[in-house]
Amino acid sequence: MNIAEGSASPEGNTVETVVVRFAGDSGDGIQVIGSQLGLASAMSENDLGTFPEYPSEVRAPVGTTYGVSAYQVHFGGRPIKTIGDEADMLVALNPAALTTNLDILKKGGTVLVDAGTFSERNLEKAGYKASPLEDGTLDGYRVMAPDISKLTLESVADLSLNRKASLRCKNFWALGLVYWMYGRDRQPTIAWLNRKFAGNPDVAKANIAALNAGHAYGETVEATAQEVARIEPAPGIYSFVTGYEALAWGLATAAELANRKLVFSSYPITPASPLLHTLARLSDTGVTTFQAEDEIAATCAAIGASFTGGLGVTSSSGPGIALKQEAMSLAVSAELPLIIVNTQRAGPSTGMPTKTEQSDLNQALYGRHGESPLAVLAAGSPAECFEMAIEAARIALTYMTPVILLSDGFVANSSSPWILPDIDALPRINVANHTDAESFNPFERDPETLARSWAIPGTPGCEHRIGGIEKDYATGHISYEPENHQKMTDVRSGKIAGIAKTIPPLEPDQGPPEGDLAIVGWGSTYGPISRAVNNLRARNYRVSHIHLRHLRPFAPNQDELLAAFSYVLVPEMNTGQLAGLLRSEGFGNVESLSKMTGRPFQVSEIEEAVLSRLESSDE
Amino acid sequence: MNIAEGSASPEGNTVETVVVRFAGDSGDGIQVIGSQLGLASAMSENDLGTFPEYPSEVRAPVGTTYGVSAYQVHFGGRPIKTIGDEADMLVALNPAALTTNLDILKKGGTVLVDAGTFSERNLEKAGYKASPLEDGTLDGYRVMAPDISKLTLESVADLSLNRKASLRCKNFWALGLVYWMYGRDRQPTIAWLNRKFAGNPDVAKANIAALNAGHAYGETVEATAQEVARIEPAPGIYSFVTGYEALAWGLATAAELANRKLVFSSYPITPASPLLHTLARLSDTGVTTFQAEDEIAATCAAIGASFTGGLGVTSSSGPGIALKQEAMSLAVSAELPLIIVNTQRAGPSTGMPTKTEQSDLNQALYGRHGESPLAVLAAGSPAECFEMAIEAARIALTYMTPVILLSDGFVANSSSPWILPDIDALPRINVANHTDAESFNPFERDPETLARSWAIPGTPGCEHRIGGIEKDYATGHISYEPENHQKMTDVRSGKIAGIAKTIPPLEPDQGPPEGDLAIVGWGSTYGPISRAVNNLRARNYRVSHIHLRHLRPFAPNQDELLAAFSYVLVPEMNTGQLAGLLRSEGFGNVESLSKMTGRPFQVSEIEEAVLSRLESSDE
Amino acid sequence: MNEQVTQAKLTAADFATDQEVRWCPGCGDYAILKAVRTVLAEVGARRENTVFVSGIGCSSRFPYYIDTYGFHTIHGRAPAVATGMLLANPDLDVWIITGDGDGLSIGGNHLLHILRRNLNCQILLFNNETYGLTKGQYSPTSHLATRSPSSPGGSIDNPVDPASFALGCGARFVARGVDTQIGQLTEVLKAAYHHEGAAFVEIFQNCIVFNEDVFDGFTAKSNVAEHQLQVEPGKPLVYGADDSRGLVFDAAALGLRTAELGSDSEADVLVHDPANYNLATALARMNNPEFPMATGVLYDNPGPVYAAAADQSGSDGNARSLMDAMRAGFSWKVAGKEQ
Amino acid sequence: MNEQVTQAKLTAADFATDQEVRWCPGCGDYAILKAVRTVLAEVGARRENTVFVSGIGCSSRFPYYIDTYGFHTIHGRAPAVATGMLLANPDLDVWIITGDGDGLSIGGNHLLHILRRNLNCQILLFNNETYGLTKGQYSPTSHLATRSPSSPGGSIDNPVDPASFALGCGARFVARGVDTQIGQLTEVLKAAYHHEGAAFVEIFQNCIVFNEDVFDGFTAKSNVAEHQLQVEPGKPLVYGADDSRGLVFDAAALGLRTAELGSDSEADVLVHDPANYNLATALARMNNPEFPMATGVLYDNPGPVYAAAADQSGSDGNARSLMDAMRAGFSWKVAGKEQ
Ligand SMILES: Cc1ncc(C[n+]2csc(CCOP(=O)(O)OP(=O)(O)O)c2C)c(N)n1
Ligand SMILES: Cc1ncc(C[n+]2csc(CCOP(=O)(O)OP(=O)(O)O)c2C)c(N)n1
Ligand code: SF4
Ligand code: SF4
Ligand SMILES: [Mg+2]
Ligand SMILES: [Mg+2]
Repeated sequence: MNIAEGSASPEGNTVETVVVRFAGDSGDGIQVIGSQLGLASAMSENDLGTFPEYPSEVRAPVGTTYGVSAYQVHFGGRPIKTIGDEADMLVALNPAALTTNLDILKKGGTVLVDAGTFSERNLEKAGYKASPLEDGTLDGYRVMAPDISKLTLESVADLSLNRKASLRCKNFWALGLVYWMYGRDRQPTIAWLNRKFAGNPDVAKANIAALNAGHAYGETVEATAQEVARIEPAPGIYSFVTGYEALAWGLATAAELANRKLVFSSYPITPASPLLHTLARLSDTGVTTFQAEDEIAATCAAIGASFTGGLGVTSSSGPGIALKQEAMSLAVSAELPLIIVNTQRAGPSTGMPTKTEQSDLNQALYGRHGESPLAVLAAGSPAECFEMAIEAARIALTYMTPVILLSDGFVANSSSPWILPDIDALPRINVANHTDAESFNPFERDPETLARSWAIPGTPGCEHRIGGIEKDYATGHISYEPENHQKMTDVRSGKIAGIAKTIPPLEPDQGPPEGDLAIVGWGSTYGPISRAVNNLRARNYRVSHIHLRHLRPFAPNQDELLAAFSYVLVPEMNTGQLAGLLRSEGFGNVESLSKMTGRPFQVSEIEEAVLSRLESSDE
Repeated sequence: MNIAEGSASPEGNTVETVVVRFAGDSGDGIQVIGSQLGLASAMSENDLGTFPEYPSEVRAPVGTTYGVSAYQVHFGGRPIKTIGDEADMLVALNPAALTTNLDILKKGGTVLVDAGTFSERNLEKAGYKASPLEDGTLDGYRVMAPDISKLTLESVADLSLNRKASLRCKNFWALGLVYWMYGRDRQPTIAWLNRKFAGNPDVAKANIAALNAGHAYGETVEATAQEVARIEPAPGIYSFVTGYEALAWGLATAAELANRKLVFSSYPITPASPLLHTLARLSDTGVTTFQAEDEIAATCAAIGASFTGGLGVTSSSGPGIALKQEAMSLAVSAELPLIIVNTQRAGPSTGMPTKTEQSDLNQALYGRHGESPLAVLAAGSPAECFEMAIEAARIALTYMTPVILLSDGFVANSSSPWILPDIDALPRINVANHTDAESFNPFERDPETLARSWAIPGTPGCEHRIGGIEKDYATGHISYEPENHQKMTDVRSGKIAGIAKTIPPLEPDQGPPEGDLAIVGWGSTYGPISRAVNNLRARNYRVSHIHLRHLRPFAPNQDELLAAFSYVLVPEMNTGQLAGLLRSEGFGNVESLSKMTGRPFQVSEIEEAVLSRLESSDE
Repeated sequence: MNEQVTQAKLTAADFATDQEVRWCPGCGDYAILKAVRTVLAEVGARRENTVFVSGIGCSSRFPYYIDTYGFHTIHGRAPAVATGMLLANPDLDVWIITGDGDGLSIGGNHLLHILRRNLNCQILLFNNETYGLTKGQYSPTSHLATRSPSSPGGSIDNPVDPASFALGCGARFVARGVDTQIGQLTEVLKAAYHHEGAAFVEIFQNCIVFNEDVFDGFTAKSNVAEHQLQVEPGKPLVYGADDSRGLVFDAAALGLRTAELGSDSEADVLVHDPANYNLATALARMNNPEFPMATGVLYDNPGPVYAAAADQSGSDGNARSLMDAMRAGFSWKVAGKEQ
Repeated sequence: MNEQVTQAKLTAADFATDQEVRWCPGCGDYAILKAVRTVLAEVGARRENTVFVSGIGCSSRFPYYIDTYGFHTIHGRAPAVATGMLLANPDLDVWIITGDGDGLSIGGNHLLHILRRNLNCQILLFNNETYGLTKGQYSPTSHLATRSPSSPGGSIDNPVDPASFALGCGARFVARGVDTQIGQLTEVLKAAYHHEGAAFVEIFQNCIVFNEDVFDGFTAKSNVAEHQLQVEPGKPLVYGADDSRGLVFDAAALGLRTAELGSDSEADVLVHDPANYNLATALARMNNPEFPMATGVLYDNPGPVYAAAADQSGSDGNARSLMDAMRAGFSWKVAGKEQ
């Protein structure tokens, strides 16, 4: 590792983890410096988690509250699984950024503002009657209010940039100061700038000058700096991945492991589109992407691709997934492999497209007409996105079934350092095409998996016709026979149930496999639950964390494991869908902890909920 | 009532109920004689239930098994709620009809065939190697095998019809014989024929001649005839209604009760289309129907109609309902009245369109993205279709919410005599438009119902804009505020939950409101469950029948009522969806009795299931 | 309907709402918004009788900014929602706002059907050749080889031409306008308003963020004269500086060609007849830069309007009571017992 | 792909399956089935390389009766499923079978997009002006005032013309055939097969149950000569007994008109040029009985085909390994501890 050598190690106490939140106008370059801090932290032997928040408008007018863009980085010397409940430091590059983000700054935390932007006009746009720098709004915080705009202009004065371009460097000035305060190495960022602006060296130089100036400012004013604890990362080649990147790579990897063409067919929608964009850039690795005219076509095209032997994958978010259900049911009936990725967002209807939620679990389980069972998986972290994409492909291909993979706006857009996989070392997905023309029957089943046999166009002698009408169990021909429908219903649900046999047994993520209280989660609540349970266990509370990756079917031992706890609490960003599912499976002592604000759980919210349960159970 | 005077009262014992099943080629006029037997029975002071079964091909080749059309009539001297598990008499007008329907004839029952159709060609088409009239196939049945074709030709020989037209009367010949055997009056049928063929008196005469000839044949050969017990029908104007007619009339009535324009917008699909057809014929009563380009457009048009103050209704079956879900979620978010009728059929995918099933309950409850709560109702009999249509409108309009009304292929197509309602005597649905322009806010809520205020285009001063994005609780404007989303989620689900307050308390349909065992059903299992419980109670088994019409929210006392039973059995034509729902609501002792054959439950299947439970619980 | 309060003639400003307009600064949507407000005032539209209905997209935010009734529905479905509005209340003045993605990608089917049914409404399709709201993927109108997040190597889908599509669907009014050409745009919108039946207007709209100046070839000030042909009923089809160029019929090709007027002896310049379908299809299909881009009302030829009131029923048109209708089947009476 | 076994040339009968054909006796679908089997044999199609894909409807039952690969999908979506097939395997020979309801009502959007993208396939739309399978409701091609279960008083929707629609969508091959005119139909289907890109063929198909003889005006034996114009490339556009009538260009109307050849002095009869879009749109729009109904290949003008292989990515076209691609972002190495 290019260890963060030479980084000034400023005086001050050592802290375990730090949360820095950047906020500013959409044009301020907040996302860039946020990810640079992430990179610098990873290089400083920190684990970390990051999360961006974009405005919902494409480009809101400058200075408005709804035009504020933010980026939060949580880094430190232990495994980091959340983005942090509260910020230790808030960087607010204009008044609107201050007013919309101050509630996330912890009491006593540091706030860095660009005093140069606190003009009357900007204050008004942010809804401030008086300057918050003067009216006591910031009492109780450590306030740093240099005129960053002016200082940035000064720092790049030697270069030949115009005023506008010069001012654009102020994000790096702020970053430089942050680097000083948390002892980050500037080198990786400088390298990144040089690479990024290779074609425009003046811009690179200006940003580097601003970075250095901000850093120097910290030194000069003797801003309190902190040492951050370190970890010892496992060896490997690392990159930062967002959930959507890991998912894209997982799908492409799965297709390679199965030796099938990945046909990814989608229609743009927030927050699912980045998956399409990422895969579109992989076409030179053999991936085919298709931007369909709508979600129905996207799903149908994926089904067509699977019919012809490819790995058909489609992706969307809530409203688009609703549109896909009829076609999914076709894939259930035709028993074709298909992966449907749902990057969930807040509903109902258009809802809040840029906000996260887990409210499509029921839709995944039950959203189709008739008895249309399929497999449902969920990913809880960027790394899990990679694994679950491969697991989805394994199930879809091995069992000839559609698989819904649930992600959400939070897991898709958060990122963390990740060891790039060695594809050759991963287990292959061996599913052969049927090529034997002798007495071929498309609905002949593998006795073990109950998967039907898959013969693809191009195979002489295996020509056959399938469709969505009920099929005769024995011949695959159309059948309306009463007893046959019962048999086919049973075999379709039996096939899905049978997947459980190949799912590894569920084990608590933390804590013993039995006890009074288990916190059961799925998807992106993973981080906050994990941290909360960690904290509680550190305080000697007896509580276990169980994380479900397989939502249909469940892991084979799930019943048993959950039954070993007297009480189960299920935190979900919905109104209790998994809790209802567990109850419908016969678990009595299941309580839902629901949050529906478009934001992830805070660790403290879960801790408090657990504590109140433990107390009340002590009575 | 035109009492069945003058009907020959043949010798023989009196039976309580009789099941006659007609079967023949699609072109044989089976449906016509089936409904005539129904009519004649109603006129003979019988209660009754009927059910047609059409081939799935539009017009299959003559003589094939898949071209067989059937019609079953169950009539007698007590309330009739089913179509009968077994037939007492089977009329099979050709070999294909015999082979496909014989399994429904009870052992010892009567089979009437047209020996004239048992040609080698027809036997072969039906898959018979030898004539079933000779090879012992019909041992154990009472067989009547006149050459109906020939006898019909003879009976109409005096009339000027050609051979083909003459032969077409053979269905009425068979009907005449049936009338003889069960003491039905021919007059209503003769009247019907004269009215139907007013423009073609020769055809009327020929059919009447055939009817009389069949009747006379019975007399001549001294066919055993039976007296059927009678009931005393309540006074009123009666008509036969199918479930879809009652539903159509219920919707039209509801709109009249609410003084709103009914805009019914649909796309054809089996078995939902008859609802569209029936309403299309009511345009002169003020109903507007719209055949949209697809189900999505149909739903959206209904929503548009509601936005402008109408009562928007849409309708489909499984695959089409799947396509409507995204738009339903818009109606949830915009809080507009909307009724979605789902005439369920067997799935998944295209499934078995002409076969019945109840497998879309989960889709109704959970099929949308996000938390999209709405009300769900179900109708269990033709009469209930009328009532539930009005109930759906009441809820939709009073609570400004979409309502899903579940019907199915069985309830839609079965029919029974029904007292035509006096609309003026029904309670009105009073929901006023908001017209007061002063401080109008479209999301101001009625404190009682939580319904938002409804101002419709054309109202000066109340102009407003709504949509599917999350709305501010106070102003109705777009809002992405975290706490607001929680509040709106809560108010949307609270509104639906609050409907329970206006639902009449649930009472057992039969049996005491507490005990060991309750059979809980919904929708079209009503008839078989009701009869089974009736039979069991007659044999002194302690079992109650509870029928759910409200599936979301449940009746306010449902929890309490169900909790008063130690054990609940839920017969469903799905794999246990209501059972799962009850369990997810916290009921432990719920068992599912599932049937997935595309056919309704038989009374005996339910009886047996109950008996086996009672026995095992006796141990 | 509702009691009508006496109302003064409204101005464009009266159609503004209290909502902050949230398009990107410089977006072409602003100019269209202004034109629409102006037209509403000029034609004397009543706020309470007007409905704007849209799907999803930047363009579909439009209804929030017009102080009439408004419904921001779901992606692609505005024509279907509008149809329901007109079924329930055919007297409403309904404006549909859609985008090239909303109207021609996911919503293409509804556009087809509202056009062929010919419901009485205005359909404004803001064509910016991109999916603005979802951040710039190529759309069904994007020219071949458009680079975008979903087509980093350039798109390979042939685009559809909205006007040709509308004509193929059986539209009876097809026009084009440009966001920056307010004079022509307001005239086109007024013609659309006055047309009985579905009036389809494609508006070239500049998305400065994802597709800046994509229409510059014929909308940039310097290109308007040479590369745009602004058609007007009964006027010759001329363009160019000093109207020096024009469209003539090319008998050999059975089509249009451009000619230097004056120098070209065959130059029998055509006169615009908006009722001529063949001319309209040929105008719609003219591709810039080979041809000038035709803007204005290409086609205006009223046909039978879908009237909800029109009776699809088998009845003779006389109203029946519902109870009579229910009794019209075979019914019978059971008398009560004598008491 | 798979190892190819040596195969004898197949006959029409070799394309029959063991499934009983279940259309109504006398349905026009039988004749089309026969024509397609004949064409498959004549063009030397390979069973294993051919896929028939359909939606839902009587017509969509078609794949069950052709012994190739077949997929009977869901209502309206066959073009989308076919697109996926061609994405995964562009070498397949894909035939899409659809109806006027399947293809133009619920499926209109997919039809638009497959045509404009121009995927290499054949699209056969069986137009019987009704929804046969669901028992005879009027369809988007039903003429005004069609009485049906859903329009007992006569339909009020203006119909869409499939060929005009396809042309408006940007189709590069548009043809018409008639179920009973097997000779022409097989020729048209062969031309469609040989066309590179999406070939759209509307086939007038008689539904004897719900719409018997609805096309008799131009398909009945006695009407073919006077009311149908069977176009052929390079041949004059003539019809009538002894080809006595023809199409001429009407300069005043900028359109087509019919003329008695011989007697009409202006009668400069037009010659069919399938590459001419303007001619094709005019031919497609000719309404019977005012004009003869044009059948045959109206338009055949190949354009850029959507090729899945074509690269939409930003790469230079050279293949990369997936692991290289993952490492192409910013990555760093952590060395293991020395042991
Ligand atoms: C069912 C569904 N699919 C996808 C989306 C995402 N989406 C919103 S707007 C849009 C495209 C908008 O493009 P266009 O209509 O051209 O509008 P513009 O933003 O360019 O004005 C998409 C794909 C959605 N909201 N709903
Ligand atoms: C989603 C969905 N909606 C509706 C239907 C019912 N449906 C099946 S076929 C059909 C229309 C068929 O018409 P067309 O395509 O013209 O075929 P035809 O039967 O006339 O050959 C309809 C409405 C369906 N199967 N699925
Ligand atoms: S993204 Fe483009 S279309 Fe959307 S508001 Fe911005 S400039 Fe306008
Ligand atoms: S209903 Fe019509 S289209 Fe369908 S099979 Fe019968 S004749 Fe053919
Ligand atoms: Mg656009
Ligand atoms: Mg049809």
